[in-house]
Amino acid sequence: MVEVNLWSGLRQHADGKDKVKVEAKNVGEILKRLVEAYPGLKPQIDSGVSVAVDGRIIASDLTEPVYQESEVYLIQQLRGG
Amino acid sequence: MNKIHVSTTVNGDDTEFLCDPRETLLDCLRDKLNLTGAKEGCGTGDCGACSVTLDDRLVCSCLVLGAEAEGKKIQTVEGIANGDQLHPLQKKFIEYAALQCGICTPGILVATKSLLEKNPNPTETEVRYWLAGNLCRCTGYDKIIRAIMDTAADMREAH
Amino acid sequence: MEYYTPESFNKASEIATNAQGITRFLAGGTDVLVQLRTDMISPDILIDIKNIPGAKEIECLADGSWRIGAAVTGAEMSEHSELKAQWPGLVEAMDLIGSTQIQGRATLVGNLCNGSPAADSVPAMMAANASVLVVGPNGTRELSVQDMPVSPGKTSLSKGEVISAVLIPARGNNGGDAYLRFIPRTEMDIAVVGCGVNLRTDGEIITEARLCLGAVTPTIQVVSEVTKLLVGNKLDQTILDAVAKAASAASKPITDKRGTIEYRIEVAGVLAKRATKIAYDRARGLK
Amino acid sequence: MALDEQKTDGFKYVGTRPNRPDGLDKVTGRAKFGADMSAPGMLHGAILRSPHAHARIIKIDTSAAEALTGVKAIVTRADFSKNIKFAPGSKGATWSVLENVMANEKVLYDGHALAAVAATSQLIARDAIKLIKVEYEILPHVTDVDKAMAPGAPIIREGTADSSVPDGYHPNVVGYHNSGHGDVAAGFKEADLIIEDSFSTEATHQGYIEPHACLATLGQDGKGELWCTTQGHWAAQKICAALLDLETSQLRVTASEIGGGFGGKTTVFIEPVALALARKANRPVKLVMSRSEVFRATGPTASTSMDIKIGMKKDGTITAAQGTFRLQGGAFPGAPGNFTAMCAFAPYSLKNVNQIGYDVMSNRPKQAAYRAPGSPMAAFAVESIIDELCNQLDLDPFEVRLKNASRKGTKASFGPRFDDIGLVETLEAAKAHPHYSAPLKEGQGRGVSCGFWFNFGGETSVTLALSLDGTAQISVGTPDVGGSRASIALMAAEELGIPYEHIRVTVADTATLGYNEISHGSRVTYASGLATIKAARDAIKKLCKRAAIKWDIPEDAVKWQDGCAVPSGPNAGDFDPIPIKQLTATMGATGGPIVGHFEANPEGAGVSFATHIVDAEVDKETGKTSIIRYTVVQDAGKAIHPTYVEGQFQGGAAQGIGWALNEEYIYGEDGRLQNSGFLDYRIPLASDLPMIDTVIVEVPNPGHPYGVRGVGETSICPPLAAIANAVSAAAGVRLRQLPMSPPRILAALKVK
Repeated sequence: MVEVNLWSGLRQHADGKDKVKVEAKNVGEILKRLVEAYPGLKPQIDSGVSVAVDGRIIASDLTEPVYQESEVYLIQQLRGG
Repeated sequence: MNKIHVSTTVNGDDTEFLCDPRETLLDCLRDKLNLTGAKEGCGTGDCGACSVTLDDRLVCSCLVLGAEAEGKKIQTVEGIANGDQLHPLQKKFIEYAALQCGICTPGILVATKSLLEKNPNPTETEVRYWLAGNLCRCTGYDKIIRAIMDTAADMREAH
Repeated sequence: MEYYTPESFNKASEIATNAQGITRFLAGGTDVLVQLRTDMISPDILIDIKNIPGAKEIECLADGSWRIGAAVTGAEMSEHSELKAQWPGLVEAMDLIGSTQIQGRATLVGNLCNGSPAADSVPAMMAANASVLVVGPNGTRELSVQDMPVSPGKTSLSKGEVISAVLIPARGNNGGDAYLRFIPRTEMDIAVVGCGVNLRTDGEIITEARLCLGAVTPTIQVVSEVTKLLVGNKLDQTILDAVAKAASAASKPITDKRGTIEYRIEVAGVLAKRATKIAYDRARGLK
Repeated sequence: MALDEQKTDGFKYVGTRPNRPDGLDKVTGRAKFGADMSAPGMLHGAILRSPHAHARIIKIDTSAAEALTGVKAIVTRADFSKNIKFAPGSKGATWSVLENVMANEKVLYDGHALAAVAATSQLIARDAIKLIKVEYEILPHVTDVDKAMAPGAPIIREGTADSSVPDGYHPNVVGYHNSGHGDVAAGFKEADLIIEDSFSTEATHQGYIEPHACLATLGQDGKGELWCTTQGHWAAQKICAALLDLETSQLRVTASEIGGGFGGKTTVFIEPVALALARKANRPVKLVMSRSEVFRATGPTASTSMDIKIGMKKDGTITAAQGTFRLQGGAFPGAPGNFTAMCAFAPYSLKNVNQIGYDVMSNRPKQAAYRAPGSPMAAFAVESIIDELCNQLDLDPFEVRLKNASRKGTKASFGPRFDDIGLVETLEAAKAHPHYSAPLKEGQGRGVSCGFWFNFGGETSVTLALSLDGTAQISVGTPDVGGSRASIALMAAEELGIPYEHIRVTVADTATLGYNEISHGSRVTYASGLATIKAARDAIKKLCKRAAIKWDIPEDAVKWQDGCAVPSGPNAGDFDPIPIKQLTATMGATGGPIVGHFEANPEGAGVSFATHIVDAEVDKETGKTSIIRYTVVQDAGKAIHPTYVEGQFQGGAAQGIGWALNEEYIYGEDGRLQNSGFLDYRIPLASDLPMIDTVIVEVPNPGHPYGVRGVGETSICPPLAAIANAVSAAAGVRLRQLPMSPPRILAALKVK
């Protein structure tokens, strides 16, 4: 199981939880499991999120691996100027 | 439509074109003579990207009518190099990275060449004020000013 | 649009007199071409006066006064060392307009005819008590610059009238002028406040004085109160403070994208003080 | 994507300062920018724009324009895709672009496009525009962020808010972000001093000197060509194809040289219009914006209204920080309220932090990204309060920042832990810089500030083809916004071991490479650079294979060294090195062309920090501020071409100076933009600025083979606050509103 940290704004769609545990081997699976567990997260996840794995911000690649001890944070999808 | 026939000299070449009286010299250089080195950044004389010299006087070609070029001598960025020999300013601008995007560069080169012909030994402040009408959004002007000061010094030495 | 290049001011006046539709004279074009490009005005007739003999001449007349042709550019004025030495304030005022490129084209007469309350050269011309030569359908007349502005964008010239030259009085002894403007940047902006001062001294005593403010009234005007304060006095801090107060009091500005009423009133005083000091020093040869 | 190994020293080419490959073109006027291209039979386009801030379009009558001789096509919204549907939030992004490109039922801001003409000359096109008659029903408008959120404000578009927005907000609030950690209330209780204040910044424009310009061809066969000035031509291809119901691959987009973008050329405005006109007229159409159109209708940055509260102990420890950031993004969703919030406290290691961001719609043009979108405004507010706390507690601004600075392992204000970062190193370098200890004159003040930005990787694809003579041609997909051809060539030279001059870097068109993300997020030197290194390594692998065949030894017994294939060790055999030239000369006979590739999403862009020092002088009689001295210290990870890194530092600082002092969008009561030109939208002039000193700090980014971090954006984050702090020190007044224009400073001095 991987522990995923949600930013405060997402918690309203995850029964108020700030951390959610999911079974996942990569970033794509994290997002898939999250939506399965909390369908309310779907619009936000569909419209784009980044996933920080051990401090490295994964902006789009769903194949990036995650491990049980990984520190995982959902953050807003990155853009720049 | 009553077009005006204009005979002029551009970068030393005798040139003729037909223009609408409302068309600017910039329009004529770019659209009729295919000299696209001068750029339209504003069309209102505020940015200097269209700088050319008209009878050796630095002007914004967006604020000159094509018709006014009759009988005049025009110099654009395309005429700065002497054949395959770049002007010292052109060389130094590349060396100093005095450009990032390069859109303001033609205007700045034309303006600076005109300054150095008038004043071969300008102070940094004089250069900055001379170029106040040449906007650059990329560089913060630092490398431009350094390139110009260094070129001026080189050119003085060469004389 | 029709484009004319007449060979005389009489001819220029005749074209304008007979013109149907919107008519503009073209000297430097730094206002007219901007208006054209931004679709503010689309003239039907454009009369280019630059090719008229004398239009590009600066001439010092026998009595020491100056005749500046209507198409003389700011750059040509700045390069004229004698004119600049005698009327530094006026030349600097013209030189402050726009960039080096604009200076290669812009003219005193254009600045005046554009009718902007914020025109830089006009307070300086007015302070110098300059006049213009007007060629019209009924002949030539001399008109004081002071009588030119009517309202923002409007002058007292009538249809068919064209200015052929600006006349600047002889400098004479112990005179000095100055022009300062406030802008947010160091260059390129329209004056938020402008102030021209011209005065004459006898020793330390001021004998003649005219101060004009720009961008703080619908038309550029002489502040006669300042003349009263200065004439007959030495310039000290008390007088300077009074000048500042009078300039602020004469300011009836508006709030717009370039400044607020409060700001313009305040800065009119500051510039009046600073410009008066410069003109005073110049009059006394102190620079 | 794991990195094999990181090289951080012993470079031969990286870190040198050669001339840029496109230098000659750019100093001779030869370089082709957006408006410099033409085509046989070309028409010229012009766009009709709304003079109203908010109005319903009752009727558009184009008959008089159509009747004008020389007019060949007129398009309105009816000429664009009908398959794109409105949806809330970013799901409706494509609809938003379409609606912005050409209004449908309502015009939403002054400058909103609603019809376009193609004619045989630019003058005729402009004349024709004036002949189009539009009947409007004027609607109430709002152009202020706080007013746009208030009850009763005119609604821009009901139902735009996405699921992030909690119940109870005005429909103009369309995005909401809330993040942080710890217990902020408890943290404030531990503080010896709490400062709470409100700040605001005006919208500023990217101010690139080149207006948007394009040349489009599109036939009834659905095949099109588009030449345009853009930061991302694949994005332009994708969106234009969608807006015109084309198959993406049938539209080939070529990026011109780009005359500045800074985030503003990451989307499309006129490109789909030119394509629609070209399709209708069946002729090429060139469309170029006027400067006024650029200001009125292309993206400025969002304006903001912000509330900040920070608590500090007497020893300088920050105990808690809270911020609320309201961003006005114009008539469409997308203002970076979230990033503003996430960047705000990122430089500091905080036990208790909370940040809230709002995306608010109003009757202004759709905001676009501008260099580190959101971060400069947040830094202005936060770093102003830190400065005030230092002043009131009599603490040194560098000591306080160092004490609280984020380091490797710090839990960031936005959640995860930081990897290797260089904030502390920039602070220490700034503190030690002679600028910080130089004496100040009467009337002058010194300010410092930190800044932070996320960098970005994104889809990246590079091809490196070797020529018979052993030189290399590299195709990249990221438009060169400031000298990236040079840095890419340097990295390739480093890998291949061939001279920099032997490499030509081309910005390829959309038909030549796979999808490339836009040149944004400071990603070009990072991502295209990484891709180039990987593509070079791919080519090297193939070169080694050819050598192995020649020597008849295993492939892995060959390595690459200084431009030659050599045996990898004594056991591999004794062979003379084979130079690249020899391998490429015979490549036709040894297996065919040698080409290296890389296609992926580099996901290790890392983050970036900077610290700036500025001296300002305030004329207390007029309120005018002059910048006397400026120093930028920033972590570049590894500077590939240090001169261009310095250029990014200087450019960001200069833009920040403009933002801080003079630049602003000014709207009248009528909702019209009052300063849509460079005369009254006052960007810094050569005569306004001093030289801008730079210090490049290099703390390698673990996510790049050479440690590169993007440098383009972070440089604009600290200036607003650094200058506000310098003005405060010089004039004794704290400005909480940008720009710090002379009237505002003088007004503040009057009430002092």
